[in-house]
Amino acid sequence: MLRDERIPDEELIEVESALRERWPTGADAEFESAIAYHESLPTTKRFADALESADQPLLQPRAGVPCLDDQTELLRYLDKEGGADLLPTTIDSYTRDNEYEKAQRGLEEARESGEDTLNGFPAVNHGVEACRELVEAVDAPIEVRHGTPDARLLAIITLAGGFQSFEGGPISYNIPYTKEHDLKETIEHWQFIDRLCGAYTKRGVRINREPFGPLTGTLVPPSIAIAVMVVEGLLAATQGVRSLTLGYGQVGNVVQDVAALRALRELGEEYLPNDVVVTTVFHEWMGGFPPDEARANGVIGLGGATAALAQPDKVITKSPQEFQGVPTQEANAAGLRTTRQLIDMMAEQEIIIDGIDKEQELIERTARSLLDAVFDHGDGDVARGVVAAFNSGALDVPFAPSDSAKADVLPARDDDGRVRILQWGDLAVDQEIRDIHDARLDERARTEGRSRSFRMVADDVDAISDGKLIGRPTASESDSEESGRATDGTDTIGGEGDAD
Amino acid sequence: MLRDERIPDEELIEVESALRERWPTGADAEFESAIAYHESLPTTKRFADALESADQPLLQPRAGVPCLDDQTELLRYLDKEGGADLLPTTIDSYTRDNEYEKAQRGLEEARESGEDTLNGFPAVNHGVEACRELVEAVDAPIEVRHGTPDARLLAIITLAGGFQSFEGGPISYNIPYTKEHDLKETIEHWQFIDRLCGAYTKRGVRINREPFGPLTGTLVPPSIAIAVMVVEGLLAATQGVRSLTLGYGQVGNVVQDVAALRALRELGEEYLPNDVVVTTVFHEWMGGFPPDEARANGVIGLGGATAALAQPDKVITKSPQEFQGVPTQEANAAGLRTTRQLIDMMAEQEIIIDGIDKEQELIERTARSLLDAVFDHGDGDVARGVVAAFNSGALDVPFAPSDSAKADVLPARDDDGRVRILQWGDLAVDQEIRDIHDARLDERARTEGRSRSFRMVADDVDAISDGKLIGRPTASESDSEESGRATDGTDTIGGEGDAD
Amino acid sequence: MVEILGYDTHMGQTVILGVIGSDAHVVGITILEQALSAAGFDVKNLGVQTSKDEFVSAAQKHDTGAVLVSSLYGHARQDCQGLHKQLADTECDAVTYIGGNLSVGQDDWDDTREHFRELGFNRVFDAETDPSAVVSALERDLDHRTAEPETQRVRMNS
Amino acid sequence: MVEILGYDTHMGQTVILGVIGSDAHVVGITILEQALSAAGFDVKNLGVQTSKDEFVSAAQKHDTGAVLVSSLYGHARQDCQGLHKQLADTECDAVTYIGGNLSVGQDDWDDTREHFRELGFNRVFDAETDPSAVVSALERDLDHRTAEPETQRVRMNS
Ligand code: B12
Ligand code: B12
Repeated sequence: MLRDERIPDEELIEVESALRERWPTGADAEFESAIAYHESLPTTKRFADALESADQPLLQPRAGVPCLDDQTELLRYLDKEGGADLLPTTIDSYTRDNEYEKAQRGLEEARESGEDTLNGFPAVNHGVEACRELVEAVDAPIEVRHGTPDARLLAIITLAGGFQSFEGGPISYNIPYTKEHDLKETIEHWQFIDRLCGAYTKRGVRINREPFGPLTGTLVPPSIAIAVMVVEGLLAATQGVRSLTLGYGQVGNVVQDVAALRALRELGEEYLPNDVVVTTVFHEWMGGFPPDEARANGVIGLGGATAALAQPDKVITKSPQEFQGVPTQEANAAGLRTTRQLIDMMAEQEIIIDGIDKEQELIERTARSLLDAVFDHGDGDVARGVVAAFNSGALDVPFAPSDSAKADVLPARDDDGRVRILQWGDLAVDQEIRDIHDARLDERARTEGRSRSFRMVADDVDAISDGKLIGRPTASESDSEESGRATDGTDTIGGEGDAD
Repeated sequence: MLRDERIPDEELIEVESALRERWPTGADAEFESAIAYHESLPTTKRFADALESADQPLLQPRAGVPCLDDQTELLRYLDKEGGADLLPTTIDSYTRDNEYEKAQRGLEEARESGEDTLNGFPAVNHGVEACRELVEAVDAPIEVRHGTPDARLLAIITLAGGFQSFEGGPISYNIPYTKEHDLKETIEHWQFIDRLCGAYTKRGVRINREPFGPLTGTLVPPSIAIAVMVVEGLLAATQGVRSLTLGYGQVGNVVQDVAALRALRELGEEYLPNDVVVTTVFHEWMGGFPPDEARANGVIGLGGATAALAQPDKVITKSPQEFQGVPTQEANAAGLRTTRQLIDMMAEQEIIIDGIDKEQELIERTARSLLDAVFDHGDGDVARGVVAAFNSGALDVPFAPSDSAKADVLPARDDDGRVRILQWGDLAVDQEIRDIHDARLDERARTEGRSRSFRMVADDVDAISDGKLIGRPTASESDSEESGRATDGTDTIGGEGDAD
Repeated sequence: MVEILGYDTHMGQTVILGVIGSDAHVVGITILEQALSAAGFDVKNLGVQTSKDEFVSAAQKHDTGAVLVSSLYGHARQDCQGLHKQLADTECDAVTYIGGNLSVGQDDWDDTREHFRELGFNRVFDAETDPSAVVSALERDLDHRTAEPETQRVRMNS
Repeated sequence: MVEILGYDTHMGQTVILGVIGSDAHVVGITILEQALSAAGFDVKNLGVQTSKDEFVSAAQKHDTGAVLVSSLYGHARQDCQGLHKQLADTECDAVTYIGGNLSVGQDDWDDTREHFRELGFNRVFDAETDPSAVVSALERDLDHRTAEPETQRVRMNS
């Protein structure tokens, strides 16, 4: 039965051995020699230490290509030309699905054709030695970034391979990333991963764990993201994780973003045991980007400015090519440098903005209410509480593709551009808070002369890529609101490549 | 004798006729037919109306190439692909020196070779008809942007050519732009220009005038820029100008920039007659840019964000290629779109920052003190006061190349990155204000463990291009402060192209 | 548009919609589903991570006018291999569209489009596609089946 | 450096500095003047908007070790035409440097450098030049005149 309890040593060892047999490279991932390997690494590669001791937000991009030499070159480039403080290795989609055979085929194809036929680095297929080569080839500490519901073998191999930070979590790598994975099972899988990290930690190799804060990346209300982060943090702490980086994805409203990062840090520190070192990571806008590098640079600029104001421990940067596809190394490095310039120019300025406390209070109150619901649903057991709360809709994530979540919650921006909740579903939030959101959304509806509806949501989803924050109706749209057309065709961009 | 008095009709007519004979194209610049031409233009080309009625900051780039067809294409591109609201025509350096022969040679060379052998559009050489073709060929209103101490013939021809906005002023286009031009003479020349604009205005063609606020573009203390703007505004108003856009160049400290723009608007409205419509223009960072487009985009991003907060009537955008040289049209349009994205994403957010009032008060107090000095120096006559105040150093501009200014004032950033005055020269500012600046700079000196010196100024001049706001000493520099080296050579970038 | 054509729904014109492969990007199809439903189409949204088999059997089950395949994550080429053969085997004559981010990286759109045309898709849409363009294309392809869809350019950005 | 070389100033080594043509960009030479003075050179700063004639007569007037020409505004090619001929006519054997933004627009640096080498400049510096690189180059060229300055690469970004 699912419980938020530490996995016993024997079970850890047993499961680990079984998993290592799933793919030939598992054999090399031997724990004791891995500890020795980590101990042999220079202190500069200690991810947790680097992050926790920084006095300015550290910058980290996303990056993963199939082949080892290309990945090495890519990371070196991002270090040297982008000035990244921390490096990533993003894993490909087949590995995320545990389809190691398909990943193998992709990898071989990539090696032969020289083309990037996978959208990331298939670390399981590469195996422990290749990971270590990568870790040694670059100067900065590296994190495994992926999106894998069952990342146990990936964790076994990459941690043995010298990585000291591992992204993800049972909710954050299930709900936004998959349709059919059972949440209960995913939690068990991540308990194993956290337990493994705990085992390393106990031996002095403090593995940093980073739940994925942005979730679906699309107008996620801060309170929901924070509640999920705290829950994942608690589950990880139980298993012995002692370095935790809680995440949050920019929504684009400066006051709300700063308030949310403060609330995240505050609640993280409050709810997590004292022996856990809590840090925060801010993701530059994770929703749809403008199909134009110049405008994308504007979005990145606002991300950098917000990071300078909120001072998270880490910033995950975007590239100006985010819209189009996996960025070139040049564009990726450019995103880092644009962000750096903004942070460094703003870092020493004292900029105190009004109203952050009030927004933070609202966020914290809502997040607490969601957390209480989780505890209640599990009769005090967080693990069971999570499953039950998602099942009842007491906890929910907008646009969640997963069958484990109701995805009944719909967000929309208020008249100031802050993300509010338009449709509550069964979210465990009391009427008083709901009234606040409703009032704000009514205010917007009045401004726009239209009623609250899914159309607001759709407009808001596109707003930033269309160059605005709030998806206001265009003149012609509000005229013809009842006409039944989803959007008017007048200023459509892009489109179809039809044969002729 | 120089006086702040309206030039009589006869004198205007006389001087105008004489000037029109200086270059063959002058003949076509006939006032009455020019009025008729302006009246024939569609209302969308009325610069003053477009600017004064806007409810969001309008964006305008800089752009000028030698040939008419290229200039037309360039402006169309910036309109269509950059989304510029207002268009510029930047004049070449020879025209700025009234060297119409050299400009003619450059223009002919450009026509033959197809290369841009001039750094702008030689409007005098092109003449009235070509200007009108340009005005008609593009949709948005166009402004003449230059840097010409004696721009009388340029004004005669471009205004007759259908332009409705003319940048510059007797101080702002002398002090930063030239060495030997006599300030008194420059004032007389600009009195003529303003009088000409006044004549158009009286006939219903409201010519917009825009004194050049950034001055030397390099750490100009806001109070100095504002005092100069008000003085130029007053001189222009006397001659009948009724649409005035006062300028200010970003210093990079958000609080100071917002405060400065508010102070500019406030003092502009206070000091200028009621029948003058005062608007403001914010120039994105006018000092040295980073030699890297990605980081330059960060600088532009901060400019856009600041504009969103300060809500000037107009923003002059920079391009990511600012460091390198005159930008390609693509880079120029990119700067516009990056700025637009930031402004549009932030426009609807309410972001109230603390401490702006206090900084604004300090700026206004200092600017008033400088303005009082001007009035005193001229016994109530602004025109004479300006000359005398610059002569005595009561009014001064840092880094001014002009012999008419003492250039004894040296600015440096305080510990928060705000521009303060390190060396006062004879600036007409009382001890109380000086003490405030001194205290702030001492604070910085303490932080940096070095004494206040020119080295701070030099470090600050390079700081933004080096990726920071404040030019802090590097570790090795402060160690070896007394060693006599200007800078340590350790992290030198760029350098020399030696033969080998 | 609805008014102009003089009827309210596109009855019996089921549109199958889903994200193929192991791709979980759901936002695009959520928006599309809403837009197509609002325009009167009978939409069956299969959701994310839909296999070829699921697309084919859904197409079989209904009187399917169109199969809309979405892919964002960069593996569309691999994921769509053989889809049209399977559809043909079940004698499904629905028009097929694909849309989203159809290749890994910063690829050339012309090549990408050509590739998916060759795989058998009737129309290929990039990620800048506005839902209204999809509605328009479907209205043409489903209401005027006899017209040659290939000769119509339904670019909305005029 | 001062200590290492064992003397305090570069006596009698006048360095002429100015911005050529009608260019008024003064900030660069202000910084350079300060750095060169601090390094012990005897700097004559002619300021902005300095004509060729002014450069030449200043070089004549002093025991000039080096003539440093600055240009930012994009007209350096035109402005420097004939400068070296005039210097040669007065038998001035100072080394000549030019630095700044040496062409209009986003030009290729190699072409630009080549162009100014051909005009006769001993060293050509781009706008990313740190003053310390100028100090180092001058120290070599002025203190070790017998060495071949052309064979030394004084890139500081090692
Ligand atoms: C939000 C987002 C996410 C969220 C998705 C949450 C969710 N479950 O939906 C999260 C963070 C979970 C995520 C994960 C991943 N993502 Co992602 N994501 C995005 C992002 C930023 C926005 C996508 C979006 O929602 N857009 C808004 C909607 C409304 O637009 P749309 O999806 O494009 O759909 C419109 C059109 O494309 C079109 N359309 C779409 N489908 C179809 C079909 C038809 C028939 C038609 C006619 C039209 C059509 O109409 C739609 C409505 O207007 C994009 C980049 C971008 N576009 O800015 C990257 C992006 C799509 N993601 C990418 C990648 C690589 C991934 C990951 C593999 C890796 C990772 N970094 O973790 C994982 C994949 C996980 C998985 N198993 O699928 C890449 C794809 C690369 C490529 N193709 O080369 C992109 C382009 C980012 C990038 N530059 O690297 N992502
Ligand atoms: C500030 C500035 C101005 C100020 C100048 C105030 C003043 N009087 O000094 C103002 C606003 C008045 C101005 C005016 C103009 N400017 Co201006 N300006 C700049 C800017 C933003 C910074 C220059 C600067 O001060 N840098 C800081 C100093 C410390 O660096 P620096 O000057 O480069 O000098 C260093 C090195 O270059 C080197 N160096 C310089 N000279 C020499 C010489 C030698 C021998 C050596 C060894 C080294 C060396 O060492 C210096 C110290 O580190 C540059 C763009 C940039 N770089 O970001 C444009 C720029 C130089 N300006 C430009 C132009 C076109 C103009 C104008 C013609 C047009 C206009 N838009 O109005 C006018 C010209 C007026 C005139 N008559 O000269 C262009 C030049 C284009 C080109 N070359 O292709 C630039 C590049 C901007 C652009 N991208 O369009 N400008």
